[in-house]
Amino acid sequence: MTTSTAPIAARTASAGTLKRALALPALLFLVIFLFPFIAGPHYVILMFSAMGYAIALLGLNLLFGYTGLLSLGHAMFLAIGAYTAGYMTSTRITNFELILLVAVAIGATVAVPIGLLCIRYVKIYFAMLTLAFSMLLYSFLFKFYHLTGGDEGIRIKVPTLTAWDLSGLDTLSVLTGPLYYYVFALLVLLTALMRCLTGSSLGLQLRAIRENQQKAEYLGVNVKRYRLVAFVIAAVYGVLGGVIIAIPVGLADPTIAYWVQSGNLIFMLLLGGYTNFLGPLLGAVVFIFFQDQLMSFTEYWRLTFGVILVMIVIFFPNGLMAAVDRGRWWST
Amino acid sequence: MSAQSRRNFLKLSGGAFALGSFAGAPAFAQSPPVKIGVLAARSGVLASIGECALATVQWWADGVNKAGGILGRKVELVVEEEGNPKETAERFRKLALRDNVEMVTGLISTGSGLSVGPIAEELKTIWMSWDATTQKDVEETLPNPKYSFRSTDNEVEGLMASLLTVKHFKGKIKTVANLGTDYSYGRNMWETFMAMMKKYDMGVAPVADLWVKVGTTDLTTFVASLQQAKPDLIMSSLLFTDAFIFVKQAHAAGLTGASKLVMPAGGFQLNEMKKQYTPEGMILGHNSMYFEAPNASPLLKEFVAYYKGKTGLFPHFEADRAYSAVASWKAGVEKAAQQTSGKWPSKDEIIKAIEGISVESLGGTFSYRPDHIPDCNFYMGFTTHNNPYDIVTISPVETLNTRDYQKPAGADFFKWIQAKQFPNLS
Amino acid sequence: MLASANILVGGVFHAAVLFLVAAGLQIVFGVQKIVNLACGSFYALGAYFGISALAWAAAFEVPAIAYIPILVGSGLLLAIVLGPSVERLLRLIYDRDEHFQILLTFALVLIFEDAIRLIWGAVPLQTINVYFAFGELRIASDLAIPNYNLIVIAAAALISAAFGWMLRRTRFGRIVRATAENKQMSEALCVDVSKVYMAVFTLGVALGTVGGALVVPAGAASIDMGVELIVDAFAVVIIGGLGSMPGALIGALIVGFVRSAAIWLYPEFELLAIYVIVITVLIVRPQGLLARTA
Amino acid sequence: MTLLQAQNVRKLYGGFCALDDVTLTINDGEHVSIIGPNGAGKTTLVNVLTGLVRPTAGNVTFKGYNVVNLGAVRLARLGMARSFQLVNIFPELSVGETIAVAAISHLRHGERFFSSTARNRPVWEIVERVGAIFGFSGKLDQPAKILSQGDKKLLDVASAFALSPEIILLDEPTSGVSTADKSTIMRVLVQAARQMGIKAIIQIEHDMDIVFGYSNRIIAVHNGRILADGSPASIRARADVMATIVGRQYDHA
Repeated sequence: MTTSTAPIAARTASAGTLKRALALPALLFLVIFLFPFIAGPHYVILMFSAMGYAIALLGLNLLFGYTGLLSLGHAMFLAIGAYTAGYMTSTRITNFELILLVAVAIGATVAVPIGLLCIRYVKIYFAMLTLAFSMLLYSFLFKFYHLTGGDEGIRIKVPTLTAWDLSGLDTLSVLTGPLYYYVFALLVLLTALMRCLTGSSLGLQLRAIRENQQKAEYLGVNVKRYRLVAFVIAAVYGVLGGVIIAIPVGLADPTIAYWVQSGNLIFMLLLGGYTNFLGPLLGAVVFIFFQDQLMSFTEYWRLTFGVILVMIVIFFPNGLMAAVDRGRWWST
Repeated sequence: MSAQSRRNFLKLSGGAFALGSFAGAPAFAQSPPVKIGVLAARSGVLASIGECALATVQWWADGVNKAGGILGRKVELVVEEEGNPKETAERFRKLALRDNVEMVTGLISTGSGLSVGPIAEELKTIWMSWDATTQKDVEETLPNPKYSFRSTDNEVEGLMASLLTVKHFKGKIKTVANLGTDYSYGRNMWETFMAMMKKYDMGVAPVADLWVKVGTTDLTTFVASLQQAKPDLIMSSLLFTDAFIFVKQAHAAGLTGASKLVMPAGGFQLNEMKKQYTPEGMILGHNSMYFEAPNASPLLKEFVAYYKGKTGLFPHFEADRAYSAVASWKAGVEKAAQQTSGKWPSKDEIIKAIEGISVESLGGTFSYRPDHIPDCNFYMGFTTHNNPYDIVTISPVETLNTRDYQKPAGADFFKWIQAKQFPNLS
Repeated sequence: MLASANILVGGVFHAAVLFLVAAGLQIVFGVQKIVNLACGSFYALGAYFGISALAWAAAFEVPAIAYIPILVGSGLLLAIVLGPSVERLLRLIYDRDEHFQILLTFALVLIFEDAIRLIWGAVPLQTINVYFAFGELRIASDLAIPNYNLIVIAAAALISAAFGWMLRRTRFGRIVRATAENKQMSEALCVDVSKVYMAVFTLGVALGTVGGALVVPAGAASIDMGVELIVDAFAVVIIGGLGSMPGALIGALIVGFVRSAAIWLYPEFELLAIYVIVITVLIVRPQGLLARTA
Repeated sequence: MTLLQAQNVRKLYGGFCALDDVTLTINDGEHVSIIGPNGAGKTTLVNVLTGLVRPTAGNVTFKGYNVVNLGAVRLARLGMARSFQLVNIFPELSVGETIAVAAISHLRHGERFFSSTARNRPVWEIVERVGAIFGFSGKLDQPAKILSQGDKKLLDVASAFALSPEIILLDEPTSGVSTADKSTIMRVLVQAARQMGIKAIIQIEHDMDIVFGYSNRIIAVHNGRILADGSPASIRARADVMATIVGRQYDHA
């Protein structure tokens, strides 16, 4: 029985090819890491929220890229993260780790029942059901102002870190200093975790479900369970992203959960390249900075984005990463 | 000339002015232009308000530049968009940190105000708000702001409408209904109205409490529900498009004949209150600027003519809020410059100068209290058809100054209402 | 009691408006399995274009009778221009995964929102005399139903009936239903499917634009209409059943009445009520009340 | 030892009776061919036996469990695999990955979220072994969608085998393949069955050379009823069965 070559390139790759595979992410993370030293405070805070979006998109791509489920309501988890941060900081619990933990707990408890309902459907029904749930949350946040502050939302104070005493610093230096690097560490950790998950049997089985649900079932893949696992993981990443995105804004309000925001999340994913593990990271960073420049350049920036999205959907479905990463090292 | 090309014109003219090539334009000293950040809404429900306020600020800037700028420096506007709170916070930081503007003016929605207030303090950038307050419902979330100068409490519209209701309908109405805009503003208005009804023991009972989401275009069901309730008086805090669609559909269903209407909210809908469907004798508010104020200043007359010429519409109070914000800042700079013998004053000096300053704005005098909240005139009255336009105007015009009708710094609003002896309207 | 009749008519009127928006979404999905997120934007474009058409016609002192034909005509004209061009765009990705078709229509929502502001400006527009030109049905001294509302209801009913008739009785209707049922088979029977898709998509757009033009005299046209209406349209087609025209009508009636009842009985619950129904339907009977088993 | 048991199974589609009172047992070591004209109920029988279709009456048990309530996932885990008449593969996944999916289920590594599949030795041993048996050794990296139609069908079957099931149901595994290759495929299937320790094969087959060449038991199905069930020799001897099934006297060359 002849020993075959590596069935998956990364399995026993020679040093050369492995180095090339890691060059891309290393460059991206290096740029983000050095950013506070090379860019002005405005751009650093933009990168701060770009990291939040990157985390949310990593989760969303587990659903869209790996499991083939288009969620048009993922912004509801951004809102859950933001409101958790709002409630906790306004009751003087500002410890960042605690906020993240509570947000993850709430995100998961909300995601399981919604997930159980949504994963029974695919394609258009899944998209419409997730949109319906996110608009249900939007209406709830808007209408029950006694609980949620209605259109005024809830103020979010800058969180504190257990290890780092931030009391001496003003908000700007916190956002561009310690908290920036804390979120950066979180991003690296969550990227590695997602890389591990997608490289594990979960990743392979999700892709099998995406490709052919009936065949996967007959090969013993528990489609319902793994879709739910993917949905909850995507939700938790979305909630973490939501907390991070909301901190520089300082306010949690219903517009975070509006359906157009979910549409923008998918736009970012396509821009970066959903068929690529690093697509979400690149998509978030490019979208945030391009939007910042575009909004100053023209008041009709939505029109420009619409045209760009049309071009991507028709001509560059695999987004920027496809153009950059020839070797399909990181393809989902 | 769309806003985009206007901005290019300003940039272009900046260069031209510096070269003094325009005949008659004052040659500015070599000092750099003073950059003012403008956050104007461009999309969604607030878009037309943002454009009106932006046009006013640009008119003001052109005028200032023609008259030699501020302390010899030419005014240059850096325009950004007020979107949802996240976008607005980012645009504010961009203006403050990248364009390092001298001052940022703008903002209409409460959500953006609550998010930008703390950021202005954090970045030590003067923010002259148009209409966004930093209060949640009625209590202040930014107690003693240093860099933020926010706008008048909109509850004044509710107080004035209530006082007019007491003055004209005491003993004539038994039942009232609320058709509120589902917005913090709407809640404050209804609570203020009912508190005032109790204070002046009008003995009225609410028979309907309806809330309309901003942007609703089909209000027939709300009209039908109000007809079911048969209230003597309808207090409606509806804003923008909802306001005139309601009046139009109410007229079509015969509601405006049966119940008295109170619509305290000013706004661009004044151009759409057509005589065809807007009844006479309806209480209509114009907030801090009425385009046909009885003792209109030459400034107001000049602006109304300019604005009507350019857009074919009458300007509404947001123009006054925008004008007063930038004019007060300019006055503050010039007043502070007297102490620093003409040198450009520091931010702290400007802030101290603005506190307590009075400025001639479109709707009358604007004066900033020490707690950075301005006092100004408010205009309200009963609608009438006898005017040369196709829209209703108000006459007689009741005017009040918010000095006596705005809660003092840090006061609890509802306790203050109970205690306060409001001077009765003229 | 009479006033509650007015609430009922209000509910039916709202249902008629929702049906006109949702019908376009329904026919396109029924045949091409594409969910057109931009159906609300077509409705808004129809409203704005209808106002321009009336303003243009006003220059010729057109009699009141001509208002409705002008509005419907403007809607159809706009659809004939927009429909084919957008469909040709979509055609480029028919072979691709249906997620991409939804995302293309999302791009259209962004484009149309700014395009409306570019062409018609940010200030909301309205037509004045049309709404009152048809008098009213006076039920009581202070209670009347504007005839224009009844016209809109009648128009919606007419369109729904015409649609039903077209689908069942005409040759084109049979071809459309065949293509909806099995695209390959109808292609095999030499049906030019690309022409059918072009016609059906244009028809879907026409439903939106004509609907927008017809309803705008009762209200006004504002730039955020397109984004808001898509959510109501979704609710209607999910409840009624994706792809079924009678389902769109039933769904619209349900949403219309629930909204009216909620406004009168318990306003806080108004917005939530619709989404709760949507989610219940999706759980209990995912293919919607009337669609054939999906 | 009985592996699979069908008890008075009936299946009605509206008025049409697809299966009429079918009772049969599949035992260890059997290679069963199910033959019969089109529309006789062969595929319905396999679908009922594999839990894809719920019988109108009667039940099917596999290792003591009622097949219908189990569902495909638990059935696969219990050791029942099947391939499909229409090719069923994962287009974007590579050949190796397709087989790995089955291997993961077999080894119960489905929940190992934190260990990399690429470095999972046991999985890749199965992949390489099954790959070698089915001749995919050189193509393990290729995405399934670029394989030839025959290879795709073979991959579908190979992935079923990789589950190392006890019983495997094949729906015309050699259809659409040239007669020359049919026997090579059958040899591969039988060899794979032996190597993977598969106890019983059930095969829907039309090609009489294959039926009589490889199976040790034949079930003839006609109009939803079992016409005959026995060894190849006994079936060939029954002229009536051969007439209805094959339409002429079949003399084995």
